[in-house]
Amino acid sequence: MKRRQVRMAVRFVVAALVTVLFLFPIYWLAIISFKTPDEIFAYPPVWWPEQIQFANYAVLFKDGDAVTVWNSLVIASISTVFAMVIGTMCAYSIARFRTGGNLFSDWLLSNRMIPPIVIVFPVFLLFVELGLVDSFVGLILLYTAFNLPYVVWMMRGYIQDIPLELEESALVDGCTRWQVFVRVVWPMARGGLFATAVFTFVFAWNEFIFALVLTRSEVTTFPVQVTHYFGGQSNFWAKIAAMSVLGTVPIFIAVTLLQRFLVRGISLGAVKG
Amino acid sequence: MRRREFLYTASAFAGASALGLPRVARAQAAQTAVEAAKQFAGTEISIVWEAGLQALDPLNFSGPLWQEATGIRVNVIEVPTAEMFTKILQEHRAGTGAYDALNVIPAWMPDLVRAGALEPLDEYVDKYGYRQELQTIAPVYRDNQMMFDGKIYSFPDDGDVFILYYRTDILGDPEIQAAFREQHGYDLPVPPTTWKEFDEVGAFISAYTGNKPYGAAFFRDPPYGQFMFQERFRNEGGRFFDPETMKATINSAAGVKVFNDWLAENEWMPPGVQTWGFVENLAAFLQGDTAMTISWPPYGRWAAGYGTDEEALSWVPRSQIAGKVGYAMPPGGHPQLAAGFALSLSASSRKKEAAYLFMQWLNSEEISLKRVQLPTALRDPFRDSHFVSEEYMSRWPEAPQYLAALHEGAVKGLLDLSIIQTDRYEEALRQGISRLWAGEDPQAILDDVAAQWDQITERIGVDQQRAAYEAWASNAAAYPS
Amino acid sequence: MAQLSIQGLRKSYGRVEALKGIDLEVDAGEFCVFVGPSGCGKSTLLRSIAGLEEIDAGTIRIGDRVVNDLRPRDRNIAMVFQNYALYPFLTVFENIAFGLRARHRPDAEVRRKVHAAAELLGISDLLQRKPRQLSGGQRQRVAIGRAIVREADVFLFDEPLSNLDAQLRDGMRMEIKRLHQEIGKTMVYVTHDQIEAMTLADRIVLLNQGQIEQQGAPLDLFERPVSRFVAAFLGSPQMNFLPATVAGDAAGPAVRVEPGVVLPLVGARAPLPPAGTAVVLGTRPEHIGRAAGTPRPGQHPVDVAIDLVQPTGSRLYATFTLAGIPVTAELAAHDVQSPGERLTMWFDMTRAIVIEPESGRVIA
Amino acid sequence: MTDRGAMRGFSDGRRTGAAGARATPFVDRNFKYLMIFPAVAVILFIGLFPVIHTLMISVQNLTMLDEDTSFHGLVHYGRLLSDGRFWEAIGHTLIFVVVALPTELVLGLALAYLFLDRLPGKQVFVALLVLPVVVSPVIAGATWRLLFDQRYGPINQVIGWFAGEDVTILWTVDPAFVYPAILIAEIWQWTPFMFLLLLAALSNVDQSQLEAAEIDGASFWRTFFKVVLPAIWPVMAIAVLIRALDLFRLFDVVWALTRGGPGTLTETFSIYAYVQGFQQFETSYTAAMSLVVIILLAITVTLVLRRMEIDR
Repeated sequence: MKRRQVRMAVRFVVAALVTVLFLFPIYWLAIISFKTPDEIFAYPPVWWPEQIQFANYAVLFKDGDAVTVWNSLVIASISTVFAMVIGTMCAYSIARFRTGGNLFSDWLLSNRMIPPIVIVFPVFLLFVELGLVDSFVGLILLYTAFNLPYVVWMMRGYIQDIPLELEESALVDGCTRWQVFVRVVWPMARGGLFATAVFTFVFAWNEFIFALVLTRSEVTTFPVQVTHYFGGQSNFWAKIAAMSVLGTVPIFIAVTLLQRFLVRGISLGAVKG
Repeated sequence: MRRREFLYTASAFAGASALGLPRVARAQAAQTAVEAAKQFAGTEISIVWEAGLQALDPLNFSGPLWQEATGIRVNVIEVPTAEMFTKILQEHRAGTGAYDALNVIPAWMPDLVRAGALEPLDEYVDKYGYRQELQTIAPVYRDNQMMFDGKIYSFPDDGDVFILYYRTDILGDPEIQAAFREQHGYDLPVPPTTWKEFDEVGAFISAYTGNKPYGAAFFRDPPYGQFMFQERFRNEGGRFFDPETMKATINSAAGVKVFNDWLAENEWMPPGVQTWGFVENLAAFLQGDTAMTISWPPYGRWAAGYGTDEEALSWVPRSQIAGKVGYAMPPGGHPQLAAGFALSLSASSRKKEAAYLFMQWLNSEEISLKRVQLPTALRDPFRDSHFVSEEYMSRWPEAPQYLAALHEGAVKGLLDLSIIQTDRYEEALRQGISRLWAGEDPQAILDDVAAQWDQITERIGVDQQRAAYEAWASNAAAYPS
Repeated sequence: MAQLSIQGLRKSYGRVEALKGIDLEVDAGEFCVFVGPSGCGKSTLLRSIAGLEEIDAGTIRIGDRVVNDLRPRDRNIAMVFQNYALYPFLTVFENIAFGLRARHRPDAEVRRKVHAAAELLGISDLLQRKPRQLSGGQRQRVAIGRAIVREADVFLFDEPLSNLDAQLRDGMRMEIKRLHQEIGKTMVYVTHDQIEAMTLADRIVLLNQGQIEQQGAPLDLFERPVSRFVAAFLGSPQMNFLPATVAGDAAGPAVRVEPGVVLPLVGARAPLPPAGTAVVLGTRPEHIGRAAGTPRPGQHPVDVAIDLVQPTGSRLYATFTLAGIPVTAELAAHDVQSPGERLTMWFDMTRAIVIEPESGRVIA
Repeated sequence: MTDRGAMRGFSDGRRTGAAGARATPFVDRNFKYLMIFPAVAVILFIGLFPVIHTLMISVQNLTMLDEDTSFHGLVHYGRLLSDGRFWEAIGHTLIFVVVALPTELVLGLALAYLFLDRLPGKQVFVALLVLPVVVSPVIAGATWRLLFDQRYGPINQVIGWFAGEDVTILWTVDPAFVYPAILIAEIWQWTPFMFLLLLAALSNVDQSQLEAAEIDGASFWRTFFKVVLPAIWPVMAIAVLIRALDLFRLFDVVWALTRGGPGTLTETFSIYAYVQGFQQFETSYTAAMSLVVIILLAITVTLVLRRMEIDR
């Protein structure tokens, strides 16, 4: 009995240390955002500022840089909704009708493997042609497309877990195919929709290369804004830190709230439950 | 200047032009531009500006002022320096007309002009009577950074030049001076004028004060170090190419000497100086941790405490050294006219006329004088009149010496290398510098960089590049005379 | 008139033939049970009627409409699934109302019908719950409720009781029977459980390997099976099948099951094949009893040694060996004390059947 | 019981005859195609077009100065073969893959074991540990720049405490430290990913099998290799595959920390492609490079998938 308790205590301490270690970088980033310039450039480094001050954030709001977080929110949210709807429709067709066979599924998934750097230039030319550079529509469309393979892959797994009888019952009860999808499949797949949407959202939220190349000034997303502070003559560490925190906090909140859906989403569905 | 002041100035200005009051002769270009631009009221023009502090000028000052005066809105597109060239060229290729006016670095001009991205300005200059005021831009900028192939492509708008900043209290400290004399057998030069002197003074201060402060520190991070190398290499007598064969000669003795000297200096400079960029170097100097440094003009203003109470400058550590800073030419006497923005008109713009007028107005005697005095923005004096402005000289006690140093720099400065696809040559050099810090052998690195340069030249075409180089090298400011 | 009529129905999955030509008529108001072992095609048949499976050939009529090409929603049928197929995200009320909502019925009508159905099934107080808060039996009622609000022409049940425990199953079975009596609709019911089939059905359709083996009233099938398969499938414990040979006997037709044991066949029967032909004698356990008093006509005594005794409380199954195989007899609770006992059994030969071993057909 | 065997799905609704065509509306008849149409349209638009376009420009000769769209054959592919810097970049990328991947796997597994049994506050720990995964890689890179700063960063400071004197490790410059620096940042961000997956997988291992092994007196390692590893293998395989693909396109962290330097010592494929394509405007050459990499990736992944026989 005693030995077991000691073991658990040791594990607890190790776990706590590991957690602190992993959170330290985030702490450091956050704390810099509250420091005064003198403290940021203090040697030896200051681990805890004398006084928490919000000047670094105030500047972001005053200059309107904070709006980039809003841009990210709009783009990530809308593209997530699109990808979920279109992707789940496609996933349903594949899951229940085996549309296109394995070849089609493999092709869909293979789109996810393409490194962004490889297609960003042609996409840029395409967007120029269509006038989509520096537009919300452009990035939303792009992120929707980029997330689709993931959504299809994930949702296909979730849909396969739905008892077929539920859909058959609905068919008999008077639903059209589309009604079955909307009234039965969609609500049944709710857990899967959340799990998948979290990661779709995180991807769109954090994406950098596409946003860098395809935006100008109107729809700058927050990761691109952060890199604006890596100036030619100056790295504005205070702004970098504050902007990063501003952009990271929403995602932390979202992920923490949706914690229980995380594992399946993160593992491409390999881990159920 | 605070926001309220901007608005005051703006309204006063707008009122004056509305009444058509006669203005002093040299303000004519600005006024002409405003008058002509009124026909475009209600439109919006986009201008590419370096992200960060630089952009505060059009965002907070000139943009609103221009809109007040003409009704034309200015959309500032902020782009980090590293992305500017890419984005400008991309956009030109795309032909979207998303950019109307551009900030360009002179070294990019040949490439941008060749790619057809820049609109020739001569026609507009004549139409709006700007030639006369263009002539009062400091000659080194006017003669070298404005024209290409005999046509005007940009208005030099930023007198970037490397200045040596040194602590007068430390270099002038009698105790240090005495000790230096004892050790080196000559009077401590204030400031040092050769690299030999500089290194001896720097090493001595570090040793004598126990690194409080260090004798000096520099930018060593490759993007900045690249400019430092160009300057020092030429001051040491180096030449970039053999003008006959176009073979790179960057691996000459001068180049190796610079690299070796750098390594030696690191020994007495702050540890980790290899990674220092603009801010690290600035912070150390302002906090009194280093006695000398070389950098762009804003260092001098901030070191004097000019404008650092501005909120936008809150990221700059407070200067501990106001009143204790001297300004001089870097050792060798020929400073790098490093980067420095010029205003250009995008060839794919659909609002060229309006955009041009904004550029002329920005660049004019009247408006540019205000802009180079903005403490937050990074535009540095570039007109003859700026260097002798009474107003500017009254900004802080040592401002006259500061302006004198900038003026001297504008006279003696060395142009950045500017040939076809300059960025590729610079990139090879930047990589060479990072390899130097990684501990590789200087000669081997430079041989390799030279080989890469030759390869680039070959791909571009030796004859074509030779012509470009000859044109550049024929400038008086290409090499020390 | 037939409410449901099927002709020449064929269906295969790839090379596997699931239904090999089904002809069937179900009368209006009839309770028809499809029964058979798993894989016999009964569910496929039911799902074909529902329109959930597409058929390869044949015609399905509901009422006077050919429904082959109609979608399930257009066939006016209702169906109860084995696992209830309740929507976990909807309340009981909304589950029952689902079909009405899908057809956009007015709210008042929905409410009225749902409440009526709930009343009928005794689940009125559960309407606001979610399915996961219900017991298995309650879920089953909800599933049935969802079907009956539809007022469909034909009700289909796909093994609705197989997920319930034994006790609940008995209760629900009764309720389904009562429900049928009350609403009087045509019902088609699939099960693999012969007791359900026997108790519920007006008509049993016994399927085997994609074909109808026999159909008719339950007792018909039980008492007059057409084949060994039918005889074996219905009744528990299973009918005993003893290898035998036809024996000519002065007293009439008889079979010999082992040397010295000749059982005469009693009752009106088709003529037997010639003596010496191998046949199988089928006799149900309840038709073997312990000899006592005077035998009734047709009861024939056989001496046996009991190998195994399985008391069930009210009855007792005793197993002995005859013709080299174990034979089970259903006896009264105290008829046998322990294994090893020797006693005389009476075989009721009026109910025994004779099967042709090759074809499995009942011949007498 | 079901008669339908392995059939879990609907028949496709198109086998009905002429009568069916009349009775069943168009939407239901073509339902499965209508359902995939939007997704296919979007992916064709954004996914397929760029690849075809890349193929086209890879046989032209587009550079910064030249918009030469005439056919140039395979010259750019040929140039690729002799471009040492390209192959070095592929090599650097592979170094990151082969070092980071096993490290993350082993650390993640160790962490998962640490949290496997009951532990007070387990939920909180796990919720906190997962945070690095969702930080934007650009931000993660910037954060580590701050941490590794030789003067204003805390890492050298802490090392200094242990060393007893000020240390100045140039994490982003010194060849001996650049790889560790990038790897530390990368491992920091993605070990929690492995951890989360493996924890879930370990929790799903059949307890009775573990108990049986314990009763048989099997050692920890024997149990691990004979019972646990086979059970968690499918999850591990997926995790490794995902991470390998991500590591192969490694860009942001390296960009933020070293920009591929010193020299080209830490230049990954993505960085090299960015430099060639967007800084030097070797458009056609970059296109050729990209296609070669897509093909290499496709082949590798297909082979690996076949090997692991991951459930579709």
